[in-house]
Parts: sequence; structure tokens; C-alpha cells
Amino acid sequence: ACGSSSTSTTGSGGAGGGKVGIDYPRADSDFWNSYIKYVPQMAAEQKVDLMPATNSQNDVAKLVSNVQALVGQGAKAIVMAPQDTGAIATTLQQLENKKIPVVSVDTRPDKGKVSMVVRADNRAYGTKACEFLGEKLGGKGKVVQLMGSLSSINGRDRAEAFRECMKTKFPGITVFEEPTEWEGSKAASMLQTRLEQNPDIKGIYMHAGGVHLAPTLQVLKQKNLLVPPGDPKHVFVISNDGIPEELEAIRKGEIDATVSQPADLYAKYAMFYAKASLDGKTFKPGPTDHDSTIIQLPNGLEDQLPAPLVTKDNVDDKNLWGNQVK
Amino acid sequence: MKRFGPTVALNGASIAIAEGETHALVGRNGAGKSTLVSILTGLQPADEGEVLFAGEPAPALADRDAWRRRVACVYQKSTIIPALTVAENLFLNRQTEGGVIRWRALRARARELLDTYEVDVDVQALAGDLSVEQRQLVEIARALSFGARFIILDEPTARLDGPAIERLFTRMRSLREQGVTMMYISHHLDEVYEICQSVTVFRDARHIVTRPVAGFPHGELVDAMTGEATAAYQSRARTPGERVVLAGEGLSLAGRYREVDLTVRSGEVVGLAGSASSGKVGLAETLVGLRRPDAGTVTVNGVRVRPGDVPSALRAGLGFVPEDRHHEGFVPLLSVAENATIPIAGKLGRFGTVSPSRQRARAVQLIDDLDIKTEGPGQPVGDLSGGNAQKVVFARALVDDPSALVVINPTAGVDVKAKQALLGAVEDAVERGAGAVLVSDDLDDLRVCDRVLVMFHGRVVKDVPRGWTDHELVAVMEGIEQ
Amino acid sequence: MTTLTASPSPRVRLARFRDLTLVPVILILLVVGAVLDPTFLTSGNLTNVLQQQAAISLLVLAEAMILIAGKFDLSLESTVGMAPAIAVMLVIPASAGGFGLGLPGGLVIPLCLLVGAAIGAFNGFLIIKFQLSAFIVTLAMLIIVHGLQLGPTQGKTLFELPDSILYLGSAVWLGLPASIWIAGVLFAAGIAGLAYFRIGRSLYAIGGNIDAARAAGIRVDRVLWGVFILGGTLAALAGVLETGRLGAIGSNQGVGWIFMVFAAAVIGGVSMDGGKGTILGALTGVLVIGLVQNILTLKGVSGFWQPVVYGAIILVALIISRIAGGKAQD
Amino acid sequence: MTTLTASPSPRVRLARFRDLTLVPVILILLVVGAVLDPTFLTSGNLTNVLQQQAAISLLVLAEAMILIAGKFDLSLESTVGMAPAIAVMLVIPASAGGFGLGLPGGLVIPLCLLVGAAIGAFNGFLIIKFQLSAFIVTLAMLIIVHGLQLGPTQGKTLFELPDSILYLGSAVWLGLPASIWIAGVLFAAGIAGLAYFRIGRSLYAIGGNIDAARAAGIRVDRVLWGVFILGGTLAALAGVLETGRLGAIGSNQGVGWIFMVFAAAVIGGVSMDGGKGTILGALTGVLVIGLVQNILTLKGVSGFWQPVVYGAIILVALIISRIAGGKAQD
Ligand SMILES: Nc1ncnc2c1ncn2[C@@H]1O[C@H](COP(=O)(O)OP(=O)(O)OP(=O)(O)O)[C@@H](O)[C@H]1O
Ligand SMILES: Nc1ncnc2c1ncn2[C@@H]1O[C@H](COP(=O)(O)OP(=O)(O)OP(=O)(O)O)[C@@H](O)[C@H]1O
Ligand SMILES: [Mg+2]
Ligand SMILES: [Mg+2]
Repeated sequence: ACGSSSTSTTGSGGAGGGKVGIDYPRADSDFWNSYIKYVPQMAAEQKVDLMPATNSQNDVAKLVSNVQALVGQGAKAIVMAPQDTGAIATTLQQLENKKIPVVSVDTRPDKGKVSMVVRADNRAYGTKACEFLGEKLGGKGKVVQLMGSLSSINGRDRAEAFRECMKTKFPGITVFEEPTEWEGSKAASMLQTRLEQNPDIKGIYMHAGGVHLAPTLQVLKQKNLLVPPGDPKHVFVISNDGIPEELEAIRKGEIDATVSQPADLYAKYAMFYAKASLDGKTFKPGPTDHDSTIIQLPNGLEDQLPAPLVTKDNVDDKNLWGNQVK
Repeated sequence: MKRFGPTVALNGASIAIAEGETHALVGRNGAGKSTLVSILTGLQPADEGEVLFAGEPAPALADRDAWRRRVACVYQKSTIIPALTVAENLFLNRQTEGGVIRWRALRARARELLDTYEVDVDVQALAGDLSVEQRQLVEIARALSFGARFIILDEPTARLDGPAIERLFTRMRSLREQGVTMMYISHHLDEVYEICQSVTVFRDARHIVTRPVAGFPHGELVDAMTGEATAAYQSRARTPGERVVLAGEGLSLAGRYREVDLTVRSGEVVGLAGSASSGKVGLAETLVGLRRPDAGTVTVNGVRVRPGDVPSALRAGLGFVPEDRHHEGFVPLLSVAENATIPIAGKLGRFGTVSPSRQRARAVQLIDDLDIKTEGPGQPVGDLSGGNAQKVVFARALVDDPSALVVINPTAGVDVKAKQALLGAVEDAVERGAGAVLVSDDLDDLRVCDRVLVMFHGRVVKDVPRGWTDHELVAVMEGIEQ
Repeated sequence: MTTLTASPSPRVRLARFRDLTLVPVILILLVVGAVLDPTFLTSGNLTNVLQQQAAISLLVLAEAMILIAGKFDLSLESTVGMAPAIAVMLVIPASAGGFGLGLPGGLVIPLCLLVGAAIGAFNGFLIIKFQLSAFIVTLAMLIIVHGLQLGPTQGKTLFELPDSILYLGSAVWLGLPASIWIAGVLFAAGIAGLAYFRIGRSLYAIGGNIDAARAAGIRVDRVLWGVFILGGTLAALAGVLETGRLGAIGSNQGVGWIFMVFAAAVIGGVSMDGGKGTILGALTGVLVIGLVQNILTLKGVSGFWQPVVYGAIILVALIISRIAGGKAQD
Repeated sequence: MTTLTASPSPRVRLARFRDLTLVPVILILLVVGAVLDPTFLTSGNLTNVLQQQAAISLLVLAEAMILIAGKFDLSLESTVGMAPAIAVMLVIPASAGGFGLGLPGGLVIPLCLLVGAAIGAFNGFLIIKFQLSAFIVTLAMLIIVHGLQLGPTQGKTLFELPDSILYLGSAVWLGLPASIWIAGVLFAAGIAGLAYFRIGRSLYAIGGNIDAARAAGIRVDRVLWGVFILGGTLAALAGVLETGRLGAIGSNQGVGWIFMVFAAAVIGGVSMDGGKGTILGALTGVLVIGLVQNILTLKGVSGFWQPVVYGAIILVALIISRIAGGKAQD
């Protein structure tokens, strides 16, 4: 259960009241688009007075000006997803001075007060993927890691965790890292080149199913490597995000697993904590009523939502967000 | 009638050219001659009035092919495309009747065409690598090659030297014998007398007179152009001083000129003459710092200037007029005042500022001195007529009261009266104590010189004192007589 | 008469090879690549390089023609994603993210090319009829066209594509990917068209001196408009090839390509000022860029330092082509 | 001789206001903004707009000068992130992600400006001494300079910054953010410098006709080099302001700005062909872009459709400035 006590903050517009401003980080990835679709739905369910959303298009400078505009228009709480976790510090400071609570979704700002961070642990994604591939490959062979943008914290967390886990737990596995900048075109070219150089690659970890899934399948198909798991030519593929297409690919046996990043829960608990902070509720570290744990950060709290590993066994689970859209 | 914004370029002007004649069109700079040419060749529509060819109305403006069958033209502004070869420029947009271009055949045709006009240019060379004269010859050859029965030549000789002009005239005579009609525009009135049968004079955008050339006295023609009684230019006599204001010693530049020495005293005008490729322009450009010599030194006012460095030459007291005003002469978008005062920008205000009022005042004075026709000192030079733009370049050369003046082809494309003004400006400066070097293909210009250095194949072959005849000088320039 | 003091022939002969100044760079890259990695010189790897460059090479072809004609088109990169996306949405059912018009799936490629041509026509309209700056018009169009993909797709990747649009980018003809054949044929057509046909030569005339071109009877506006339309169409075709290669249309397909396109064209000798350069030269530029990327991938250079190596190689190629070409660049 | 039917003054007087063709656009935007959202015309919001545009406006200032001189610099955008990042790494301890050189924190701004100047000097060196194409040199430098930030920082955000680099971007002087004052003063200096100073006027001469400028005794190479160095320095200063505003240096600070910089300069009347335009005009371009962004944000236009609206407004501004300016653009 959430430890809730009522120590109301001053100047936040009083209990139960106040508009919530929200900024979306980008509109060019499937995961975020699902999130964008869930937000108004969840806001309506929880009766949050949501302002028209802004979109910072993966540009922290835009995020800063968007937040200024939202505050100017009377937002009493802000939900954001700063993809650049450092450069938001000044803005958080200003918001704190104005006593405007901030919920940060998906990323954990390095500095500056946040009332709650809603995210799944991106390092855990990398570790889960590593463990999955390591076991399937029996601790030896070659794998490719299709990385996202190196300038994004989530991309870096996944990459580092994957790399470290491989080094410590499966030292027999060689890892090739491809900096794809979240671009399908680069991913296809790099994977194709790497398979040419090392035809014995047996595993692939994709950082983002939305951009990496189709190109990877296309390259594997071209190389005649798109075969069922039993076949010795099979290449094990684990994805990240859990969009419907990934689940479909798992059903068809084209890929083997994905780490489902819960877009619905992100939206739900973003709204929940925004409203809670307006209502003056506060929370304490510890397990929650929704299978997650709140941990203490130097600059706030973080609710670490569960990110399930999806394989052929649980792909039809109704609770997966990827099975709920359409 | 043709207007450009507030400027009326043609005002009820008309011209009728009889079949088979060579008809001259003369007038001062900006009289509207080139504007008429662009209307007659279908590049621009007239605001009012119409064009008739042999009594029939002209084709629609969009039908360029029909226009080109009726009239061919050497425009005043270059229509050469520098990045293409000579051969392709000659047959631009008619490389083939249709289908694939056969380059070898095209080159052969180009070679043949140039041979008939005795133009010694490699047809495979890029047109941009040609000298100004060669480019002009290519344009002429192209215009004549269309087989049109009517040909317009807008100042074709402004960039040609004596022998090339002679060859052009031979060609024009034989075309006329074949019944080709021509309209000929030039500021050299003696050429008009030599080649044309009748002449039309434009002034201030209006038609003034059309008369047969025979029995039209030279003086009256000039008066008709200028609208007032104009005396022929009289060069003035003077005694050169002792002070050497400009000297070149042992100058050599590979492929252009070799071992040239030259001294210019204060109060002296030294001419530089020579046929094409004699190296005279190259030498003059070295004196002003536009080129860096392989060997030798240049001294201005006793100061040895850094080779190939224009600013240091200007600082030492030099002023110059470059060969091609469009290339090195002026910045078209900037005003008359600004163009004229660039070299003295540092003296027009304190702490690196340029005071607009002082700049304007200086420019107004120069506009008066040189009689520049402009809307005012604020007008962009790009909007001026050719002769007036040339005067602005002169103004820039004179703005800092130079003690040494180098002018290269100063009167190319400039009308009679402007020519007098420009030569007068050179002489005025010399009378104020400057020394001048005057490079020209036009023998008339060289008459103001106290002595003429003749160059041949990159060497100074003779120092001819005042009092020469055309014949004598040409003989030296052609290398016939030493 | 003018006499030329030096014999002109060596100069002219050199000029003919000016298109090929990058050939030594390509040779160096081949040698370096072979030394660094044994896979590099295998036919499989080189085929991959060509296939990876096929789509972008069509943009380079288009941009080279537009640059030679003295204009500019930045919006090509957005067309690569937007034209196939819109075409696909016109044919797939609403449930798969389409408009639900129910047009037959076979129409998707013609529709896509049509969309590309329409974008080119609109660019040409603004630039030629309104006499607006080509750079800034096509910059605005770059943004708008990309928005016209984001808006209808709501930023989503289109996964359910008709087979017809996937075919060209993934088929193999006579042992080589179809996209290589297509790019090869189009480049051959471009090289021949710009070297041996009046319409192609008129691009040089227009880019070299537009007034002179007009005086010579070239229908300047019509030719320029045609080039913009052709450019848009080629970009749409590049989009088809890329879609087939990737198997889906992401919302940033083509985004960021235009810089590479310019880099390829310019190091290949096409002038930003118009009137200069050849399609063959542009092709060598594409190859240099493709080989550099391939070598960097094979060597697994750290993603953080890749841009530095990459940019430095472009600079070196530029310097080599400057020295070999002998002329100052604009 | 020219006969003047009309008095010449209207022409000249119009020319003087050609810099201000965007003023009607700005007025329309102010009215539209006020109608659409009550917050818009508040002094707080307008101050925000100015503060948000302060850093990018310095790039526009730099680019306008470079364009007027007839050159091009794309690499400015990478300098915005790289110069402060490197400067900061030189002073902070290794534990905070620095190089661990232990230089005093007060040096960070001078170091940053120095890095910017060095990048400009290197650009100038390649472009002027090697006579390479400015577009492509600075394109390569855009990539390299960004890589020189990614490499040392390993793509990480630097957030432990010395106070000195944060001050300018976050301080408030006399009720207005310091960055607005700084940008204002620099623009005033730029306007005066290009209108009333010899060195500024020489930029127009160089951009208008470089050979004529040389022949008139202007030290063209030196001036151009100076402009590139100044441009790099201004970009570094923009980086300082941006760093102060954001409180950290992200690995993509400045990335993607250059398109907006060109858009602002060109709709403000600066010609891509050199020799034309004013700093005041460029400033109006910045304001238009800032206001458009602000209105789109206030109205919460969907992120998917924003680019379309935005690009369309740039096009309209372009058309207005074309009609008001009266001349064909290049
Ligand atoms: N495109 C144009 N825009 C504005 N004014 C122009 C334009 N073309 C010509 N003019 C003006 O029209 C007038 C006539 O110019 P035109 O070129 O016909 O003179 P011209 O008789 O050929 O002179 P020149 O002997 O110098 O060649 C001049 O005042 C000139 O400034
Ligand atoms: N840019 C150039 N590059 C190479 N050679 C050149 C160049 N310009 C001129 N030349 C050659 O240099 C020689 C001397 O040229 P220069 O221009 O000095 O002669 P000139 O006496 O001025 O001739 P003209 O009277 O025809 O102008 C000629 O052979 C000419 O072809
Ligand atoms: Mg004329
Ligand atoms: Mg010459």
C-alpha cells in the first residue's frame, strides 16, 4: 500500500484543485505515441484537469520554453519526460521556487527537485535482455546490440547494463555494438554489414522495437536467417518496448522475446502522482499496491514500475499494454 | 516605349532599317540602345509599340525559335557560359536537331565555324578560360552562324584590338554583299563611317535623327548625340617633372611578360600599347598589385610596395582603373557613394566609423567632377548605364588624390563625351602632379600620352615619343618594325 | 588574332577527368578497407554497401541535377518518408492505420511517385513563379512535408504494408538486389541524359548563366520546373526502395539524409553555384560516403568518435578533390 | 542619359525600409497571439520569448554577417554545445566528468569563447587558404565538432558546472534576464558595425563582388577570417547563455538549430548569395520565429501538425517579405 499521509503543501492551489500541464518528449516513436494516446484516457479516468499538451520534440530547449508557457497559462503541476536529464536542472529549480510539483516520466533528472519519478528501470531492461540471450546461447557465441541514441540516458543505461552483464555473467559471448541513433536505416545497414563480417552471430538485442523491429526482420529474411528456434541457423532476437507489432512477431516466432515497457502504466501513474501532489498527498519509499517499489532519490522519489519480459509463453497476457491498444 | 521603374529607357523611339544595309545606332551611354536591342530580339516586351520584320508582326515572346530565325545578335552583356566548352557555347541549345548529341561532329562544326572567322581558339577549351577578346570573338562567330538575314551587333568592338576589328569588318562587308541586313552599335564613330551606310541617333531615350552616313559631318553627328556643340578632344601639352612616382624594375611574370623596366615621373602620362597577348594588361595589373610578379620590384612614390598586395600599393598613393569593370570594378549592389569611397573609408570618420554625411559629400563632389549621370549618390551602381558605371570606377581611382594613376582600357564602351571626360580626368590628375600609366587598345586614347611604350610578346620593344602616327605605332605593335 | 602561348591540350585533357578526382580516394578506401578487415573486399559486403546506398544515391542524383541547374532542394529528405507513407495510407484499411479509402494495393507505387512529383511541382511553383529563394522555400517544405507524414500517421510506424511497395526494395534480380539495378539504370540514364541530350545540356546552360540560356531559346522555367518534379519523383522512388529494405515506414525515414546528399554531391565535384559537375562525379561521391560508413561499421569505431572520423574523411576527400581538380571551389 | 519621369525619392525611401518588411508580419503575429491566448501579451510571456530566443539570436547574428560576406557556416550549431562542454571539462575535476586539469573555474567563459574562436579560425583556414567550398567544409565541421563533444563526454550530460558559466544565462539585470541584455547589446553593436563602420561595410563589398573588394584595397582574406572567428566566438557565447538557461550541457545542445538560423536570416532579408541584408532585418526574422513558436506552444497545437503550421508560416513570411521587398530572391 502506498504510504499516504496528508501534509498539504502551501500555495499549490489548495487540495483537489489546479490544472496539470503535460509535455510529451517526442512524437516520432511508437512507444511515446502509445503513451500520448493513453494520457488523456487516464486523465479522464482519474478526473485530472489536464491542459492542452505541449511537445518538446526531443529538444530540451523546447521543453524549457514549453514548461514556461504552461506555467504562464496557470499549470499547478507539471508532468514531463525530460530526455536530457541534466539540462532540465534550472527549470526544476524554478518550478520548485514556484512550488509547482513535477512528475518526471521515464527519466530521472540528475538534479532539481521532483515529487515523483515514474519509470521502469532501464538498466534492468538491459540486464534482462542479457540474461535471456546468454541463457539461450549457452554462454558463448556472438551477439549484436542495436543501440539507440548515445545521447539519451535510457539508451545509455540499456547499453551499459547489457554490456556489463555480458562481461560478468557470460564472458564467452562477444558483443558488437551498433550506434543506430534510433534510425531504422542505420540499424539495417549496420546489422547487414555485421552479419556479413560475422555470419555466426546468434543473438540480437534491439533497444527499440518501434524503429529496429522491421529493419532487423528484413535483414534476417534477406539472409535466410528467419527460421524457427529449433533450426541451427536461428538467430535469437530480443526487443524492447513491447509494442503490438513485437508481440505479433513473437507469436509468429520471428523474434523470441521483448521487454515490455509499460506505456499504459507510465500514463496512469503520471496522472495519479500529479493529482496526488496537487491534493497534497506525499509518499514514502517501499512497496506499493501495484507491484512496484518506491525508492528514495537524492532529489525526490521514484516509483519503479514493473517491466515484464514477454516470451511466447506469456505473449497473450491481456495485461500487456501491447495487447490492449488497437 | 520601355520603362524600368521610374527610368524611361525608351520614349516613343522608332527605328527603320532598310533591307541589305548596315545601319548604325549611336547615342550616349544610357540612351536606350541596348534596351532597343533586347526588344528587337524578343528578350523583353515593349511597354508600348511593336516590332515588324519585313512588314510582318514579330512572333510571340515565348517563341524563341521564331525570333532566332529572324534576327541574330551579339549582346553587349556576355552570353557566354563559362563552365561549358567553346564548341558547346557556339551551338548552345542547337547541339543536335534531336536525339543524341554527337560531340565529335559538334567539335568539327565548331572548328569549321571558328576557322571561317579566323578565330584561333581551341574548341574544347572552357569558355571561362578564354581571354576577354577571345570570348567576344566566339560570341560574334556564334551570332553570324545562325544564317539569319538580320544581325544586330551591340558594341562588338569595345573589347577587340585593331586587327581583330579589321577582320570583323571584312566579314561584315562580305555578309552585306550577300544581302544580310545589320544593325551596328558602337561608340567609335570612325567605325560607323567605315562600315555603315546610314545612322540613327538616340538621345535621352528618344529618336533624334536618321540619315545616310555619307555627307553627315562628324561634328554634326557628335552634336546630335550630345545635344550641344561639342569640340573634339584636345590633348594638352605639359612638361613632366623630375620626381619618379611609379617605377617597375626587372619585372617578369611567366607566360605574360619578361624583364620589363618602367619609370613614370610626376606630370607624365605613359602609354602602354601592344596587340592582344602582348602582356600589357598583365604588366599594368602587376604595377597595381593585382598580380604578383615572379621577379622584380614595384616602387610607388619611392616606397617599395609588397608584391601582389593591392592595399600596400594604394596606401603608397596609387589609384587605378581595372580592365573589366564588371569583374573588378564595382560592387553592383552598393551605392555610387560607397563604391567611390571604399579606398578612403578609413578617412571618413573616427575610430573606424564611416560618416554617411561625409561620404555623401565626397561622392557628390566626384559625381560633379566626372559628370556621372545618376539619381543620386545613393543609387546602386548596378543600376547605372555602362559608361556611368565606368565613371564610378574612375571616381574610386581618383578619390584619394593619387600621385600615381594606372588606368587599363579606361574608355571601353564609353560614349564620346564621357570618353573626353575620363581622359580629361586623367590629364587633370597629372596636372595636379600625379604620374599616369594608360593602357589601351584604342589609339585615340593614347594621344594624351607623353610617350608610349610598345610591348610585343611580353617585352617592351620601343619607347615612342609624342607625335606618332597611327601607322607608325601599329607597325611597332605588330612587330613589323623595331 | 590571339595566339595561345602554351599548348592547350594538357589542360583540356585534365578537365575531362575532373569528374573522376575521387577515384583515387575510392581506391585508397578499398585498400585501407581490405587491410583493416578481411570481410571488406568480399562481393557480399560490397553488394551490401551498394544496396545500402541505393536509396540515398537516388537523392544524390536528383540533387545533383537540381544543383547543376543552379537551384537547391532540401525537401527531398522529407519526401523519402512522406510519399510512401501517404501512398500506403491511401490503400491500406483504416484498421491498419490507413485512410480507409480502399484503393487497390497495386496503385501504391504510382501513388507514391505522384505524391513526390506533386511536392516537386509545388516547390517549383513557389520558386519559379513567385521567384522565392530556393533554399528557404525548400527548407520550409522540408518541415511541412515531414509534418504531413507525422500528422496523418500520428507519428506511428506503418508496419502493415502492401506487398507491392516492399517488392522493389527487397527483390533480387540476377543475383543482385533490385535496388542496385534500379539505381544503376537511373544513374546511367542521368549520365547519358546530362552528357548527350539537349535537355540535359540545358541544365548546365541554365545553371551557368540563366540570362544567356534564356537568350539561346531554352525554356528556362519549364526546364527548371521539370527538374524539381523529377527530383521529387526520384525522392519518392528512393522512399519506395528504403521502405522495401526496412520493411516498415518509420516516422523519421529519410530524416537527416539531406546533409549526406549534399556532401556526396559536392565532394563528387558538383558546384553549389550551379552549372558545374557531372552525375558520374556525384556517383563517386556516393560511393566514397558508403565505403567510409561501411569501414567504420566493420571496425566498430565507438559511436561517440565516429562522427569525428567520418567528418575528417569528408574533409580529406574534399581537399583531395580540390587539389586534383585544381580549381577553387565555390 | 536617363530621363526621370518620377522623382527618385520614393524608390530610395522604400529601399531604406526594405529591412523592415517583416514588421507587418510581427504586428499580425502580436494581434493573432493576443486574440488566441490571454497570456500571450503579458510582459512575462514576451520576456520569456525574448529569453528563449537570446541564444539562437546570437547564431543568427553570426550567420547574417557570414552570409553578407558571401560565405556560409553550418558548424555554428555544433559549437553551441561543444565549446561550453570542452571548457567545462577543462575546469571541473575528473570525478565530475572533467579532464581533471584543475584549471580555475573562473576561466571557463574565456576558455569557451577561445574554443569557439578556434573552431571559426579552423573553418576560415580551410575555406580561405585552401579555397574549399564553405558549405561543405562547415558541414564536415558540423559533424566533427559535435563528435568532439560526444567523444570526451561519452554522450553524457554535464551537470556539475562552475557557477561562472551559469551566471550569464540565468541572471536577471534590471528586471530583465541578462541574456536579453547581452543579445540586445550585441545586436546593437552589429547593426551599428555593419552600417557605420568601415570594417562592417567591407563585408558588403566582399559579399557583393569579392574581386572588386580586393581591387579596392580591402584585405579580403583577413576580413573573412575575422568574420569566421567572430562567428565561432558568438556561437560559443550562445552556448554559455544556453548552458545558464538550462543548468547543464546536454549532448545535443544546439543540434538542429542551424536550419532555424538560416530561416530567420533569410526571411529577415539576408541573401544567401552575399552582399545583401541587414542585421536589423535578421533580428526581425528571429522575432518572427520566436513568436510563431510561442503561439504554437500556447495554443498547444498537436506536435504532429506543428511542423506544418510552422513551415507554412515561414513560407507566408517569405512571400510577404518578397512582395514588400519587391525583388526576386536568390
Ligand atoms: N534591367 C534594368 N533595370 C533598370 N534600369 C535599366 C535596366 N536596363 C536598362 N536600364 C536603364 O535604361 C536606360 C537605357 O539603358 P541601355 O542599356 O539601353 O543604354 P545604352 O544606350 O545601351 O547605353 P550604353 O552605351 O552604356 O550601352 C539606362 O538608364 C539604364 O540605367
Ligand atoms: N588567366 C590566364 N591564365 C593563363 N594565361 C593567361 C590568362 N590571361 C591571359 N593569359 C595569357 O597571357 C598572355 C598575356 O596576356 P595579357 O592579358 O597580359 O596580354 P594583353 O596585352 O593584355 O592582351 P590584350 O590586349 O588582348 O588584353 C596571353 O598569352 C594570354 O593568353
Ligand atoms: Mg548598351
Ligand atoms: Mg588582356
